[in-house]
Amino acid sequence: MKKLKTMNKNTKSNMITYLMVIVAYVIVQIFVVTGNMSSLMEGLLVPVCTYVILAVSLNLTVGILGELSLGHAGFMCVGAFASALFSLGMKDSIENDLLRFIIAIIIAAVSAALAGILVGIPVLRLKGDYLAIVTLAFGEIIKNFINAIYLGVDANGLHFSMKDTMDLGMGADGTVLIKGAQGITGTPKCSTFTIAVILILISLVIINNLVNSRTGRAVMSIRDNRIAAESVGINITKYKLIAFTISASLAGVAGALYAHNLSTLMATPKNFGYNMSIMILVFVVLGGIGNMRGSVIAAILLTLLPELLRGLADYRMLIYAIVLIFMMLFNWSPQFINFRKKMMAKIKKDKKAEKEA
Amino acid sequence: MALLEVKNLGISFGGLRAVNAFDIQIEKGQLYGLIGPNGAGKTTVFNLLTGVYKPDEGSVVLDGVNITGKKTIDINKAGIARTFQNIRLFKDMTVLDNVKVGLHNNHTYGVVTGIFRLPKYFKVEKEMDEKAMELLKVFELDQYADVLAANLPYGKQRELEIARALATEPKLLLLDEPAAGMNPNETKDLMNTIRFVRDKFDMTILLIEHDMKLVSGICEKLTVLNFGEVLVQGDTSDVLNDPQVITAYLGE
Amino acid sequence: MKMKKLLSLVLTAAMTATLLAGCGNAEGSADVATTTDGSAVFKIGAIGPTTGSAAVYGTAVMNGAQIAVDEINAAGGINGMQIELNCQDDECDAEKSVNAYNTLTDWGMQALVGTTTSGCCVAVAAEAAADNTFLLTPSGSAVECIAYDNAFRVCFSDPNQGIASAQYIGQNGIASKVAVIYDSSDVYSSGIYEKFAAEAANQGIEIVAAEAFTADNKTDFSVQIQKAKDAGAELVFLPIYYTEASLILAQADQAGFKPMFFGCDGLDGILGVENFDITLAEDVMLLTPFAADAQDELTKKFVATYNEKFGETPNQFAADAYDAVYIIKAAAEKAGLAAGMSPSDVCDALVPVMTEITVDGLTGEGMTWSADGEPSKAPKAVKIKDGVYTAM
Amino acid sequence: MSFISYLITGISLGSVYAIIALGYTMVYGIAKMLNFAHGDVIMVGGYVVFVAVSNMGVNPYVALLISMATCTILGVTIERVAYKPLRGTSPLAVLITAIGVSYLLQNLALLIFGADTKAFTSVVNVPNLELFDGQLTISGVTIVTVIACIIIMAVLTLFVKKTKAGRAMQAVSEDRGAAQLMGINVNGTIALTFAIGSALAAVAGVLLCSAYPSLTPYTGSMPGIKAFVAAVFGGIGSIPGAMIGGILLGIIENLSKAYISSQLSDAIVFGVLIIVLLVRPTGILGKNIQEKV
Repeated sequence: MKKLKTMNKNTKSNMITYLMVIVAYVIVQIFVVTGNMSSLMEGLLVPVCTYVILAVSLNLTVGILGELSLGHAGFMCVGAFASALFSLGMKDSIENDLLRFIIAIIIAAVSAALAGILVGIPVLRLKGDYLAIVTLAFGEIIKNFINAIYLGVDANGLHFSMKDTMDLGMGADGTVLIKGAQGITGTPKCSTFTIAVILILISLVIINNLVNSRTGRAVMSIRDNRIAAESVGINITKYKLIAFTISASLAGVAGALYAHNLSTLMATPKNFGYNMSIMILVFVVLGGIGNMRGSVIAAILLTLLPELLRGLADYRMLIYAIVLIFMMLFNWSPQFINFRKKMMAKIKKDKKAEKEA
Repeated sequence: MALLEVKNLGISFGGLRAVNAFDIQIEKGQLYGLIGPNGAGKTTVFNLLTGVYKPDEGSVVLDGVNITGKKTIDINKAGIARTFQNIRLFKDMTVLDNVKVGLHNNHTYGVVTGIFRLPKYFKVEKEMDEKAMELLKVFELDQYADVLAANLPYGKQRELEIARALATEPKLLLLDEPAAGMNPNETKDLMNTIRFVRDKFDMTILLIEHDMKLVSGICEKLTVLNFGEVLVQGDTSDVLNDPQVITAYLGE
Repeated sequence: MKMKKLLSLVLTAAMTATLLAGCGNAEGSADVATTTDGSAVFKIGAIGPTTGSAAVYGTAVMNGAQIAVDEINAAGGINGMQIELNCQDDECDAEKSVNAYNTLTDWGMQALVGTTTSGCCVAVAAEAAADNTFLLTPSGSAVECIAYDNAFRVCFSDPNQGIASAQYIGQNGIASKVAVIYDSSDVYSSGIYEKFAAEAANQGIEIVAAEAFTADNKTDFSVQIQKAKDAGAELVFLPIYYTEASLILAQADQAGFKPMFFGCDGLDGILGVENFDITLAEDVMLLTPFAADAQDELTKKFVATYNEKFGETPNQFAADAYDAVYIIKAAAEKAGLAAGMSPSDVCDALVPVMTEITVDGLTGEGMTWSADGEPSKAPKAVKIKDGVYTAM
Repeated sequence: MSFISYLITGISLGSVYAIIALGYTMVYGIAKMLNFAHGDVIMVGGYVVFVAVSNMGVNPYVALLISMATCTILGVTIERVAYKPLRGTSPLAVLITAIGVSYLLQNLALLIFGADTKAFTSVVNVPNLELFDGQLTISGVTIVTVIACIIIMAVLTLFVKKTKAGRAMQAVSEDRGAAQLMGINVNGTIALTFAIGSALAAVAGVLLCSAYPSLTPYTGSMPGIKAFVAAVFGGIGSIPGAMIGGILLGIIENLSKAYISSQLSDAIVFGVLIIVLLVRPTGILGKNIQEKV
């Protein structure tokens, strides 16, 4: 997977990624405008973008920082709830949808970053699988906690409870904003494909620029050899935390996109539990650890795959599982890689032979 | 006053006395050798000097500053850089980037500057590139600048580690078996390089080495360590002819 | 490098395929809605989880709807139109549910039976309202499920069930010390619990223990049972689904705790759990609109057909879905729907007549609807005696 | 009295976690991989016994043996097909493949057995133990589970310490490369580990379903994760650690449900895990490996 990199090559490669995203955007927009896009595909545009952002942001932790995080969905959850709460509360105060959404996204990024710092400080002291399990634990705690939050507002101000709605003790005029397991209902649908693509580009630029900066090098040096990094004066805790926080913050942005795409927001095991964290990890590993473009492609493919398999009815998820296993073997198994190389070589040889003939 | 003054340094691991009453004084510009049989505690001394281990007792003073028990990164900032016996490069980064990590603390800009590529980013990055290439040239590594560190030939990897250490602009350079695994020709080149580094950068160097040819060829002073304690200390030729040293190395 | 090229290649291929698929679908929806043999069709979509841990509910809805569709088609369809049913999986995830809805839109769905679960339903209802598609949820019981004008439901709403349960217990003097065990991570369960608790105060019922569990933690109930026992509860109210309830009954038995148990429609199906020791459910009371053991002709026929087709006893979800299809039929006939109408026109035609129709179904006789989408029907209180439901 | 009761039910729950964790910890210790599909092998074990007992009328104990055999074959096959080709590559790749296998098993079970809950007939027919005039009831399943857990732990420990195959496992776990050089069949040893781990999963599945008699295609996933947490808790790779971790986890879970909040019990369990790992970064009985400089 590791290729020769130079400054120029890096920049070029990044530019190709940006261009790819923009071209894809333009093509899709043409289809949408000309009315050739199916509702399913149109409905999938924002979710796909959400997962792309999640994948590249997790790749920062997994690929660049070199730590396995199984709690990424937790940060997405924080961002989603913080931004949805803001949008719901400010629905009437801020009329301009776009302005309100931009503020909501910033709130999502900041709150998820704060969660990232809070989680990161204890977690990053651990190593390897232990770190993984603790991030999983934090993700589950966040989900569990949000599921127990009741928040309401009435003339007397905000009411908060960890028990149930009645415990809020609100006046008759009160409205419940967060209703425990029922979460937040009625978030305005502000996420659009255009905003989502802009956010993808911003995320990619942030990550790629970070990687090619002094900070990024420090982070990668920790990944490659912690002891050596320390010996040349790299502050391990600081740079680990920076990378982890940025990663969490971008996950929060993805959460804001997610929350503003559906009118209901609940923290279920499905969308913010470890299942989701693992799903994001699948994108990262399948696309290539540390390879941002790979993450983008893998996230698109794997989000579309189960939807494209809808025709298979009951066999859908079964086929999906088989495809996933096969893709992993194809991309990672040494035997398969050798086989692929041989085939490549053979094709080249054949072409050469053809030319000569 | 000596550049490095170590007094009565000691550490135990679970009852085992790894280093005991270790004293050393290194003058500025010296090329100093630390030798001894396997398991004598040489690398442990390096780890104590660089803060990987905290000493149980004793003091380390570098250029008049007490650095005893400080953290590795602070010791590096105070002016000690090192290489490792088992090479520790940033394998998945390019040769150039390895050196640029070494330049980290002396050429700075903030995270935000990096992410948004503010003007300062380009200015400092340019400085770093120039400085790093300069260092790479010293070791004739400049042609490999864009190669991943892991793909370098073995000897070059050792040299890259030295270049990376030098990039932190240390006052004292610790080399842990720099010639390990090299053939005689490579060793010879390395000796020249070490001397060149000392002269060009006006560097003080403490090195651990088993290759007696290298030790006798470039070190001005030696300390022999045996069972964690200093056996003999002094000028290279005197030490190497000391009967105690011969006994320690060859056994009785 | 090759790896990247390969991936890019796959991407391009996938994108093209996706877009082409998109085109195909879009064109498909524009087709005149007819079956292969040329007769007119009416397209009904259904959404529910058929994979994932809530699969049992979605599957029941699909099966129930299928039976109704088969019956109606055999009897000549709706206004001469044959019904085509398309069921989509949503894995009980709001986002997937919207995907399923969009898939059905592409297919040309004219009315939706769904979604099965409350959370998903709230998300889909917003989409359906934006598209002006007629939505009739068989089992989405949360208040917000039918917040829009185009949405109706077959089942009781959560508040309704909670209040009705508290009233029933209070008015009949069944118990005064009640413990509640509910799923705090589930919309249905926590929704009923809240209203039950509020109404219980009015009925002079003392809630001695209110113990929650979560979706991640629903195998061991020993603590909840022990607390209810210690609090001296005479009756345990279980506003939960039967899967967990069967575990609670078994564990209460093991702990030597033998109070009365009272549940809502989610409890229906408990006798159908394969291999379940039904003596454990003896004397359990539940408020349910449907009982698989009811002796009326309609139920008997439905249960027999279901058993024959799917080898299982239908639960309340299946019955709700079965009724949902018949409700759409009744409304469509009343509105005089013709073939080839757009989903939006269908919706405009169906919404006003919904308040006018009266339907006799499995889950209630003489069901009517108010404009806000709520059904009006009487819950039946049943008690399990000798392994069968008996009216109370 | 109720405290003791909570404690006992906690131990009961914990011993189920412990048996699952034993399988997890063995596979992790030797193959150095997080086998996320372990929970689903448990589910398969449960279904095999269910079908054998309820549909075919096989004696429960024979059914248990059939189930163990099936799971062993399943475990070894999974290892051979899905994990072995990836040996030596990134551990992440194997982790993801394990997740794929987990999805595969769940969806296969869904297609074969349907989504309906099956009520599992308890294989255990030990009567409940009533103490203090019925104020305290200890169920038969609890007693059997705890005893089974202790026996399995003891047998496993003896196996690993005393037999040739067990020592080979230890060697592979310490240093795979060196073990290979010493002439140990590494692939064979790992396959054997999977075989034992999967047979244990079958036992765990039967005990899990006997204690909590409801069986769905997703029965194994949450206990699987919990058991994984338990294994980490006790120090992953350590056999007694898995047992201690499992039982502690069960007790903490039940006590926090009882005295703090039943809604937040998961958060509390995970919170305790985090605190334990911060104090002892490799779990209660885990070996602390210092990186050599």
